[in-house]
Amino acid sequence: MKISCDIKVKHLSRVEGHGNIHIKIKGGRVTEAQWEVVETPRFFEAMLVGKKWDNAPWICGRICGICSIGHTLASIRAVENAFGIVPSEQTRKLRLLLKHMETLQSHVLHLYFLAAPDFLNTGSVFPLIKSHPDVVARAARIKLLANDACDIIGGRRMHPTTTVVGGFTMLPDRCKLESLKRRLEEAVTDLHRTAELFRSFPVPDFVRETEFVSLRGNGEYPFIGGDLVSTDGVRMKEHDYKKMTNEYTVARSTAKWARLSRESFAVGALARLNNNFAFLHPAARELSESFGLRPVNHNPFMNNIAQLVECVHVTLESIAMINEFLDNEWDEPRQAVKHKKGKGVSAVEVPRGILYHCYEFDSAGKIVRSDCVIPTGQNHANIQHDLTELAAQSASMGRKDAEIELLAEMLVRSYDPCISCSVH
Amino acid sequence: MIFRLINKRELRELFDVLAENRIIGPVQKGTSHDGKALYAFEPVFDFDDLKLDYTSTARPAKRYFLPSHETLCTFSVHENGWEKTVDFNIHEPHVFFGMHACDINALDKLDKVLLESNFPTPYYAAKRKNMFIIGVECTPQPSCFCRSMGTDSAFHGFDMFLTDLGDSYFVEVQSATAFNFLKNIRTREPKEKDHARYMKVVADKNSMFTTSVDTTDLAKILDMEFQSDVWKYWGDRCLSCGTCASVCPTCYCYGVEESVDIDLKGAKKKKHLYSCNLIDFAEVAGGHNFRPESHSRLKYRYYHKHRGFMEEFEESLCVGCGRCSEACLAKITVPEVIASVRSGVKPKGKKGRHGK
Amino acid sequence: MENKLPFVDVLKDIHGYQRKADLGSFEYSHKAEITNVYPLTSNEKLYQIQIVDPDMRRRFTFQPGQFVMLEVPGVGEAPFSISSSPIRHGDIELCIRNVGNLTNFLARVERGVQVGITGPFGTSFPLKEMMGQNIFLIAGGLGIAPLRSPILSVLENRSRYANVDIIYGARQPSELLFTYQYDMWRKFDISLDIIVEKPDAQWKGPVGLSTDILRKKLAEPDGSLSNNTYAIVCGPPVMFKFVCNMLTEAGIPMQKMFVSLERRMHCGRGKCCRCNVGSTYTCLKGPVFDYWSVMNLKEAI
Amino acid sequence: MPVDNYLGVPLHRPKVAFFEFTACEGCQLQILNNEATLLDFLSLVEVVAFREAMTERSDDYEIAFVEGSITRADEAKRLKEIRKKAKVLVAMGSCACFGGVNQLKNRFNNNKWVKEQVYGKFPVESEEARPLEDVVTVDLNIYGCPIKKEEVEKIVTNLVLGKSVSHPKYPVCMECMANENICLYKMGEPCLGPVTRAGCDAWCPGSRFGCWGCRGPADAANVEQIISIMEEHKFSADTIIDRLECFGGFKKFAGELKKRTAKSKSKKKRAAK
Ligand SMILES: Cc1cc2nc3c(=O)[nH]c(=O)nc-3n(C[C@H](O)[C@H](O)[C@H](O)COP(=O)(O)OP(=O)(O)OC[C@H]3O[C@@H](n4cnc5c(N)ncnc54)[C@H](O)[C@@H]3O)c2cc1C
Ligand code: SF4
Ligand code: SF4
Ligand code: SF4
Repeated sequence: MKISCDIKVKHLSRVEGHGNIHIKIKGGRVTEAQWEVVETPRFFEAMLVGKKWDNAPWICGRICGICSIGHTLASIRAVENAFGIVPSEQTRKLRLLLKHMETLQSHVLHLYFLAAPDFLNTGSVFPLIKSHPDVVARAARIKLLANDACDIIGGRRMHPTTTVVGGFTMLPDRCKLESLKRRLEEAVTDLHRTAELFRSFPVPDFVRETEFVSLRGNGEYPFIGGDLVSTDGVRMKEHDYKKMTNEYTVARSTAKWARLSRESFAVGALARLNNNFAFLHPAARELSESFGLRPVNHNPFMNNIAQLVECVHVTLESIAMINEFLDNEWDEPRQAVKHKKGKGVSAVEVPRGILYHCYEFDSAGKIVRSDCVIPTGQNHANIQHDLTELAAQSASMGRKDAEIELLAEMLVRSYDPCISCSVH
Repeated sequence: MIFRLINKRELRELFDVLAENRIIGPVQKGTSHDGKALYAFEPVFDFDDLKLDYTSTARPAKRYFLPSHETLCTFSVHENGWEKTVDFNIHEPHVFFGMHACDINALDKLDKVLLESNFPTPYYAAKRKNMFIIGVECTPQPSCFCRSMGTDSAFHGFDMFLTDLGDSYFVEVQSATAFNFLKNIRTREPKEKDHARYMKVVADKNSMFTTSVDTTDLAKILDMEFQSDVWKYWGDRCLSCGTCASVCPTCYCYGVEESVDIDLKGAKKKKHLYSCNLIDFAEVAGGHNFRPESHSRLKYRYYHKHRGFMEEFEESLCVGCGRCSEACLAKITVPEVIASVRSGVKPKGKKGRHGK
Repeated sequence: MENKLPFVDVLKDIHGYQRKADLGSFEYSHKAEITNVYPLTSNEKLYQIQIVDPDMRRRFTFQPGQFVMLEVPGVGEAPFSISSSPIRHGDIELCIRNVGNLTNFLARVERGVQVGITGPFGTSFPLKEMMGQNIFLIAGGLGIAPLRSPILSVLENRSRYANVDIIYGARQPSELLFTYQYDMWRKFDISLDIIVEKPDAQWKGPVGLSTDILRKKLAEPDGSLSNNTYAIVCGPPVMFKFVCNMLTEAGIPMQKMFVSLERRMHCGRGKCCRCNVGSTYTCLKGPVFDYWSVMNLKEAI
Repeated sequence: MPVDNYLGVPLHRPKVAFFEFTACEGCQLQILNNEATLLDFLSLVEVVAFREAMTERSDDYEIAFVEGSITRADEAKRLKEIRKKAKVLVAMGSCACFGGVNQLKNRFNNNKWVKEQVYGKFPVESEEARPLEDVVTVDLNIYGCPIKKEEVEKIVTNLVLGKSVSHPKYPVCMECMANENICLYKMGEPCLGPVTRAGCDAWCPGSRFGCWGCRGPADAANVEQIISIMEEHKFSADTIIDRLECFGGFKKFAGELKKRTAKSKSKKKRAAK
């Protein structure tokens, strides 16, 4: 059977930002399969020019509401790298803990509120409140915990306030950290239930050979700083990030696209897992294997599972880190900052993949040039190529219109794209 | 009054005796950018955290008896009806370990309006009746002018009062409760020479004041200078931020706000301390504002403290603790405002709005 | 546990209706039911409110000029002058204009709803002192609401007062309150003059400001206001300022003229300071002041 | 069973829709961040469109919550359509209320340069970033970057009850003091708390981070005075301007200060010559 269809999804829902999908199949031949990014750009890179260094993290956090903590931390680190500031071990750990809580928050939001409705045949999480109250309550519980943790450590869950160049304005309350630890321990059970839920969802069987780019861990699963690697064997230093991203502009997108060894590459939870499987917490690795998720996995839909695995990883690692904190004396939270002329690059793994911030300062500590490369921006080309492949497969398999539309939407959603962020 | 002398080391014993209760006292909360210790009244669990030689706290202990936000009552709401539950928000007595005379006098002043006039407020009363207060002699700070306000020493309103004599404390014992507590530790009757030492310490303290306010006929002068241009000068500087009232141990004005719970099954009536310097303090339905200009609000604050309270209770509602002077970013200080109103001359060398 | 301080419970249980000096009177509100709602104009309604407990209702007494704080849980609490006769005790009437949060909510409330009433608060018009004398009442707009209580009180004891004159001014005829009662008032030998600023087609009465009528009255041969006249003035500040000046010139002593002031109030009990004029609490020393006091209050007018 | 009346007054469960323009979508996310009360919140209203969270959408709504600023002609057009449909249009967050950080690019007065800085020669459509009220009438503002969920809940509860919605008229200092924070000026940090509208419960100063004025000026804010106070505390003109211009609420004052600083600089230069 030769099928024909014309699918137009304007402003895809349950993703952050504005993107459209077009798939046209005529008599079994794909004539069009397009991922369009129509988000309005905000020009952060331009607005930073002339601003003093302390503005950068505060303003750049606003690139994205979901991963504002990641942006803030990336920005802080870029400034610190430019000024030659090395954060104390306490600061480094506390930042990582904060980052973990954002990862947990963001992944749970995506898994339950954005992805799960597709498998449970609803358009949103709202009908699930009635049909699956326990599922929604569990999601809310984990998310609340992660968000509260961000409040405790970062001052607030969005656009954090305690995180500054040089460290923290103040340290979290000891009692609050203790209660946080207890809640994290309880969350482990909730995460196992989450795993059971996702085990009951059929993961679409779709594979396309892909290059995966992420940070490379040095003894631990990487989140903040380190070398850049790809599954195609590329390895580079942080400051060479431009050679890793090779950004270019495309007519149908206000976001820039990226490429490395092939026409496109992917970043995100799956990429991190593919490159650093060995560094996962043993329990997380075990969970991953139980889903048949082992490196190098080329099914983009498995990104959801990779997120789940990371949830377990960050939760367990956070518990250990809090224990360590509580056992130790605490140092001054903040070191003095002396600005100087120079350039600083920082790569940070945010929920959706590797994020780069780069600033160049003049001798007065003002920004002369800035550049931010967002994970979703790096994924756009890969989404496009996946979509083309999915359309071709669907055409040859004779899938129905509605089925193709849902699969296409799910495919894009599995990247958990953060579109407004990519068009910062 | 009964006097006692206790060795300094014995104070720790007293603390431990009292520790069965919740103890509030001065502790160091931070350090200012010029290296000065910043103190606050906080719950104390360890005697070593208690800093009895503190300069002054940026905030009074007000939050323990007049909290900035307080739920007056809650309602449970059902079809056409409701029930009201009132809670005075205190469930155990508090020990205040180390209050200065100004703060004790402030409590006495608040008592006059909140306890002794018509409609005494139980929310305050419940907390006030559950305070055990240990006063401690202070060292005058640059912004203090309590001596001018007659509040540099406390005659009542505390249970016991400590004066540091170097190796020991001279203790004024005012309540039977305090007397009983003191039985737990070693004390002795002061001797004549201890009295002399005490008098010397007090005299030394009195010589240390650097700031003063001329309060002669102040109430009348405020009346006469009601239209003075000097108010406009201060009004222009004022940020209308309410900080002075927030840090003042005697400011008690408030606003009430009611809210319905998000599940629509209950409601709350909340009180929050306000400040007469805030723009909408005297705004009524329809939007009419009786004090739209910042100078009229600032003037009202002085008027209420130094004239209205005087008329009502024969004393001023200011204890000269100097906290508002310290806290005000616009550097509006009571001594300067009163001096300028008195003389009708604006201070020199300070900028008002638009640099005038 | 011998060193544990005993907890002092200032108030073991709240005993209903209390004296002003008792701690229990502070947050005590009478539960009351709105028994009826009459729309008077498009912006004002008359609410009949009855204290639910019959015993409390009987014990609730007030003087004309006093106000209550009316509370709708979760919505708000505000002061309103009692508009009904004091002989009805805790079965009161309030005339309320919808101007804001609480009053707009009240405008949507129907009878049967429970509200909270505290009070009565404040000073009153000295009707006892006025006995045997002439009374001149001058109201502008909503100012008739607090005056209705003294008017009704006078009606009930009509023979004890000499001449009673009311001048009532409103912006337009549709804004006149209590129109259904004018005839009755007149039947009780009360001279009632009503004037509007903007007449409509049906309007037959005089047009202008209440001061116009007052001026005319004062010019009448027997209009001289000798020592045996009291005046009660209530309305917007500009109005009472003019009226009181005219009356002073006509010879009424300042301490025999009474006005009711409106200020913001959050407690009604002399605590929140919001109603202070100068440094005088309107809720304790007012809302009814004689004109001499008003003149001596800084920032009153 | 959702409650259908409050003290006998029937409740109105409004149909609400959420929209976003140029923004980080953080304000919408704050609504989803209501975990503890989200269910109660959702039973107060009927959400008919919320792209970030749901697929279904409907054009039948009374209250439109709009996030983001307007930076393109198509956005202005869409906003006007929303205005036509909505009875109440709510500007949600600093971007919608004042332009937010997006308006920082306006300060160059050179859109072409801005575009080239990011996209080089690649053509992109973008205009000045404008707050919603520059395009349509706004009925209600919810301030903040991000908005505070407690405040949104209160506002929506009040809308449902028919209570009036009002913002604090006083500045952040009031809340900061109520929370017993140490004033940042004592610690040598700048803060716009004395002039910024309260309502955030002194979010930033509570973490020892000076306020940047995301909620815009309080009623009767004495901005000139805080500028001279900051100058007395030896904060540079750049630092003061950075704060004032960050979210757009104090744009006017930032502009004036910039002009003044430029003038005194050129005077100094001339004097040096
Ligand atoms: C002694 C006295 C007697 C009064 N008698 C009557 C009367 O008989 N009939 C009548 O209709 N009105 C009367 N009022 C006025 C009435 O109190 C106000 O109209 C009412 O407070 C408005 O409340 P609201 O919640 O509807 O308005 P809101 O929405 O609260 O406010 C509108 C404005 O009123 C101010 N306001 C808030 N709370 C109060 C408050 N508790 N008191 C005053 N202003 C406030 C606010 O600043 C706001 O600007 C009287 C006022 C006083 C002081
Ligand atoms: S007015 Fe100022 S000096 Fe006087 S008691 Fe209050 S804070 Fe202290
Ligand atoms: S920290 Fe900021 S908000 Fe707080 S009191 Fe100081 S100036 Fe005001
Ligand atoms: S403190 Fe200032 S910047 Fe921070 S949330 Fe409040 S208003 Fe915004």
